[in-house]
Amino acid sequence: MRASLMPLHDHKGGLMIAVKATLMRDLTLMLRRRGEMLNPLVFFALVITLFPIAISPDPELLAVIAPGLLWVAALLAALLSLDSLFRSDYDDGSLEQLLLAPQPLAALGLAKVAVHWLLTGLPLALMAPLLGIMLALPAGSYAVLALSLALGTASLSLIGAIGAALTVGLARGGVLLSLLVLPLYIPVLIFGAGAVQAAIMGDGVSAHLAILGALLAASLMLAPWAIAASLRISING
Amino acid sequence: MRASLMPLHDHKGGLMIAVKATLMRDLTLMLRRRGEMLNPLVFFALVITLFPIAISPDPELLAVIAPGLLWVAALLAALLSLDSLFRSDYDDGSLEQLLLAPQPLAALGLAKVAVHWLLTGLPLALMAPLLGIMLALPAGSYAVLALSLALGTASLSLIGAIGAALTVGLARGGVLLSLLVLPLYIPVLIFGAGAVQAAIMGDGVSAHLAILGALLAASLMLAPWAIAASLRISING
Amino acid sequence: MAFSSFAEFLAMGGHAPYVWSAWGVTALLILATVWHARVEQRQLLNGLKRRARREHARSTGGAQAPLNAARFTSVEGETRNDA
Amino acid sequence: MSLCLQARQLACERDDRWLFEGLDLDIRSGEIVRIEGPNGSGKTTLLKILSGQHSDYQGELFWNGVAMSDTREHFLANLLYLGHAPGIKSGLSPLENLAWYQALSGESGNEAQRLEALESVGLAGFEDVPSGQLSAGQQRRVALARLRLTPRALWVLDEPFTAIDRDGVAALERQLVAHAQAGGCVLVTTHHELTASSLLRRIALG
Amino acid sequence: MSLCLQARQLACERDDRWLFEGLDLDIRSGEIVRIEGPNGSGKTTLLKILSGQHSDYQGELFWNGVAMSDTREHFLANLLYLGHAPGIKSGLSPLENLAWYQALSGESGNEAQRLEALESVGLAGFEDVPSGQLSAGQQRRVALARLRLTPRALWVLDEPFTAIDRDGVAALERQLVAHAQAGGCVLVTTHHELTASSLLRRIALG
Amino acid sequence: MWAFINKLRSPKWFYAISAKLQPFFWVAAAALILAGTVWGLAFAPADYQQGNSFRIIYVHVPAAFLAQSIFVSMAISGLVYMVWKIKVADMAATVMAPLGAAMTFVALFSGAVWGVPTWGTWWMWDARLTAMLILLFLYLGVIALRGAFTSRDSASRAASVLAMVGVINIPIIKYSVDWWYTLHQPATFTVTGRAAMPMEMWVPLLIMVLGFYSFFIALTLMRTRSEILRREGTKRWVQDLVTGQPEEKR
Ligand code: HEM
Ligand SMILES: Nc1ncnc2c1ncn2[C@@H]1O[C@H](COP(=O)(O)OP(=O)(O)OP(=O)(O)O)[C@@H](O)[C@H]1O
Ligand SMILES: Nc1ncnc2c1ncn2[C@@H]1O[C@H](COP(=O)(O)OP(=O)(O)OP(=O)(O)O)[C@@H](O)[C@H]1O
Ligand SMILES: [Mg+2]
Ligand SMILES: [Mg+2]
Repeated sequence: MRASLMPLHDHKGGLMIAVKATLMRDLTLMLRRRGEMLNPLVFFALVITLFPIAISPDPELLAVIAPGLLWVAALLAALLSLDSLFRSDYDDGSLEQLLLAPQPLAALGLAKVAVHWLLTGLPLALMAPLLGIMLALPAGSYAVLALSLALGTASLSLIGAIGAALTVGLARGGVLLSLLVLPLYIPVLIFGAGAVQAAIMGDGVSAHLAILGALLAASLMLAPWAIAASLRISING
Repeated sequence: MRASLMPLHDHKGGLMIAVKATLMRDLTLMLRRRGEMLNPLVFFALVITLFPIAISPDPELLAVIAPGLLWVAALLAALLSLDSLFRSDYDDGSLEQLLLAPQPLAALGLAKVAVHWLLTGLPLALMAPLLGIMLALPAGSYAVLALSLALGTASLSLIGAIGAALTVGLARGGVLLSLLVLPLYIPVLIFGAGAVQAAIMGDGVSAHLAILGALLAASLMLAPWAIAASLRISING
Repeated sequence: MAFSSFAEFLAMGGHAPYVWSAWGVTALLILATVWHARVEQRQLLNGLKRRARREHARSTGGAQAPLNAARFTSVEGETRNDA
Repeated sequence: MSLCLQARQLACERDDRWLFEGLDLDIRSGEIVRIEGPNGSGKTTLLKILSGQHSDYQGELFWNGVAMSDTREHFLANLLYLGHAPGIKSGLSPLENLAWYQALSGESGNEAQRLEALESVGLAGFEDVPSGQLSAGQQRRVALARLRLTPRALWVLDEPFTAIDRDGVAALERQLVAHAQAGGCVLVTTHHELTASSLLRRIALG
Repeated sequence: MSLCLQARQLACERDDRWLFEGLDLDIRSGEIVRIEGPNGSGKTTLLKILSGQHSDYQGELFWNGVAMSDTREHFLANLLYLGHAPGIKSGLSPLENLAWYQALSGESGNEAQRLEALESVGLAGFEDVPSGQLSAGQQRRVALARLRLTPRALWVLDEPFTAIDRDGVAALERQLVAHAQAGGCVLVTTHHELTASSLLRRIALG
Repeated sequence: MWAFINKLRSPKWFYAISAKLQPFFWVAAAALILAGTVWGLAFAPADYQQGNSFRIIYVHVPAAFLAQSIFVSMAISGLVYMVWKIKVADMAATVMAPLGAAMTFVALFSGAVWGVPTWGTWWMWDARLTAMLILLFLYLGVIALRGAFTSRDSASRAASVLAMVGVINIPIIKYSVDWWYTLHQPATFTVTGRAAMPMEMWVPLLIMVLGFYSFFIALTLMRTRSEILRREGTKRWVQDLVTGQPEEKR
């Protein structure tokens, strides 16, 4: 028998510390690569540029399809930036360590998603009105466009993170991710684009926005658990 | 002095063997992951279904914008699958070995691009008419749609491979890749979508297709060297 | 002179917001680039001077070798004499 | 309080091949247990099962006498696992990497501790360089700094000596022995020969 | 014909720090040259420069007396480089991986050769398993099989012993000595102690 | 010729010579821009159709010219760097990119503002406008790519390759968008040299254009010097220069 025995720790909390550190870490990583933070925005702008070129420069036609185009392009921009959400952590082994931390994985995953939204969804929403001008979006719908995108992209980040967690262990997960996630995005897309169209028609937008809010609330409650479970599965592979 | 000296090889060709083996290797790898080969196709189909949902289900409106939407969606599908063109080789160290092979790198790179086009561009072109039906694309333009996509995606693969080679060493290269490559895609998009629109109008399409061919010829001549130079840079980094 | 008064000059024939915002943004960007270039140059020179002082202090103090000294040490077992 | 990790009738099959079968293990405080075996014999797989990352196995695991599934939280709070990949973010400096790991275990710690840990693994002067610009061995050393920084009783180390230079290997070996002597426990795989010690126990696979 | 790789006044700077400066090297047939040095001293960097992957250096390289830039093709035709990453595609079987490497050097080779090479590294029975399902050491062994399969005079090996078990290390050491005795040349970094041999020469960095 | 190239190879030589050239271009830029501004804003006659909104031309056109020229200069610098390994060329390319992006932005912004009184809209998908927007993206791509590499050598070479690929594409893009849809004003400065507008409007424009070019050269010289300090800070001659020690005699 040895004299000194190492004391065993009880799991003693510190959840807030861990969550805050994870938020800070991801923010630092994203902001440090200055250029890359802008990438989803640039992608958004580029895709919006492609449509008039490919379809027609006619402002009247563009005005009709603008809400849909803007929403689809923002959705794709958010989707594409998702792939890297967990991948670099997986590749360098820190995802393994995240899973072995004595903290609820759902909370840590949520912190990562929050950073993702803050640095992609929110800027996309803020930038959309500018691109709206270029697509000749009728006046009066700009605020609704930004608001619906801000609400909607939060749900998109949450739902998309489930897909990202499921595919993180797979090579070429990128396109598979789209396949898994896009069908789930459709409700958000319908009510998001619907809100902007309603604003253009002059109809009330509160119903649409309320549904977007409800979708967000639901994803906030369910997605973290799904993300945690999916990460466990991916590490197991 | 030692008795036996190992003979030194002269560089003695075998380029065809190396190119053929690289073609076979990439084909095997892609086909073995059966699901993933389908991913660009599924992405294409999903994006095309998003538009009617987000814009309007009205067939007349859809018919007007169909050529543009189809081309943009195909372009995005081809773009997204590019990211993995060199990345997995980079990650597992076989890109290093490709560069150290006593063979012209441009030829080996071209072989990889050829496989990429064969398994994404070509299937996209073949599938596009089917989606054209869903978007109420006017009859008479289906063959031109497929042909323009087949020609155009070849240029897209070549140009995109330059971007993929430049970004392969970078974390989160994915979205940066889009930024680099999409501006260069615009000429192809204009003439590709233009060809389909001309076919719908009943105008001659040969001018458009000839330009697409010329673009392809130019990329075939220049891109391999740019790809080789870019790969050398990425390995250096 | 195309304008008869200063007020008229400012009004730009009703196009004031357009003309002045276009000129304003241009002027702002040009001045900002010049300012940035000057600040950049000054900071770099100051940084280099500070470093030179530090190196100087260190070399006269003689305590540590500079960080960028040659580190390569030896090639051992050189048996042949290659002429 | 002494720790004890037990496995009963552990078995794992990969591609119709049993890597191990009917494996009974008792790992207690004060031991260094080295899992041995040729390449492909299942050492990594065993470590992943024991640290709760792999669930595709047969048999039972117990932590201090309690079935693992019931005491996972407590087990994790006392586990430090270092796998083949070092888990170091290349965009963050060594200091920032360590800060995150400390926070993950629920402590905010302080910078002095982290600086000291980095110095102890020979990275003084590299604290603020992006980790991606460190050499292979230096990156692993950042990960090894966690052994000093976050005190945990059970260390599970998969090939910790990879890419570490001679002096580093000797220092790490001393650290393992010291940990076991202090009442901790080390589970390690390595192809390096470890210096014989009364604390060292071997488990051979394959 | 004897081979000779020379470096003159080689210097490499990383982050304002000179990894090495004024390095003169002469590497000839029949030698095993081991680059030594602690972690981060620049061994990997030196090997990458010597094998022509890194161009961010000062000084001159010569291959058989000709400036490297003028004889790159000939140099590459006689070089076998194995880096930190094994270069094995996880989706392909060991056999398919080797076939590609053989073709890259311009030979089509035949299956019997490849099977024999795999057997020589102890992978008999694993020829058709996807390489991704092999253990860390087994994957490296697939890469090492190339030493036998494609005869090249100059071997440049960065930590070839990583993840290889004891018997494997001994066998690989014998192989290196045999290669040098046959008039080839080996340039190697490793933190393993190599058995002393009259062919062995050391270069210390850092 | 070779002697000149070898001289260019030395940042030290460039640092010395640019110190002499710099003041000249700064003075030229300040004088020309000031003269052009006063003349263009206050003395040039108003356009008979567009009225005074036409005065935007004096910033719009120089910025648009500069935006395109800078990209070409950047590609040429990239080529020089890749072929002759002249580091100064790459340093110049590095500092040109942000200025080029800024000028592209100025052209876009002033054009968009000008569009409201003349075309009744901020933006339309016209060939020249679209090509300019794409040019902005090309600039952003070069800047982002350079920033994404940790190794300076790789960053330089990657940015050079992209600039060269981009510059080949600029005429193709221009040609294709022209083919596609065009509405913008035709060229003011034609090869024949005959101006499409009255002399009193045209001369200040010419002065402004020359002023902008001088500004570009002056700023590039100045920032290239800073870039030399940044990259060669460990070199002996820089340290001597900074501490004001006299140069070693030989
Ligand atoms: C966002 C909107 C606009 C953009 C991006 C834009 C872009 C350009 C570019 C790139 C040039 C240089 C062409 C060359 O190199 O030859 C140019 C010249 C010019 N622009 Fe604009 N423009 C815009 C709006 C306008 C508007 C609204 C007007 C006036 C109605 C205008 C009038 C001119 C004139 C008169 C020239 C000189 C023509 C020449 O010398 O080539 N532009 N513009
Ligand atoms: N991409 C890079 N960018 C900047 N610096 C780097 C980069 N890679 C390595 N370095 C620096 O170069 C030095 C030498 O690295 P290198 O990988 O050559 O070391 P090594 O001798 O192989 O070490 P080890 O034994 O750990 O493998 C390191 O200290 C590191 O800081
Ligand atoms: N993902 C996987 N899928 C299927 N089989 C696998 C997988 N990973 C490993 N194996 C198989 O399990 C066996 C044991 O692998 P493991 O990684 O545990 O070996 P190891 O003892 O750690 O070897 P090494 O000394 O090389 O690290 C291998 O033979 C391999 O074929
Ligand atoms: Mg293992
Ligand atoms: Mg190394």
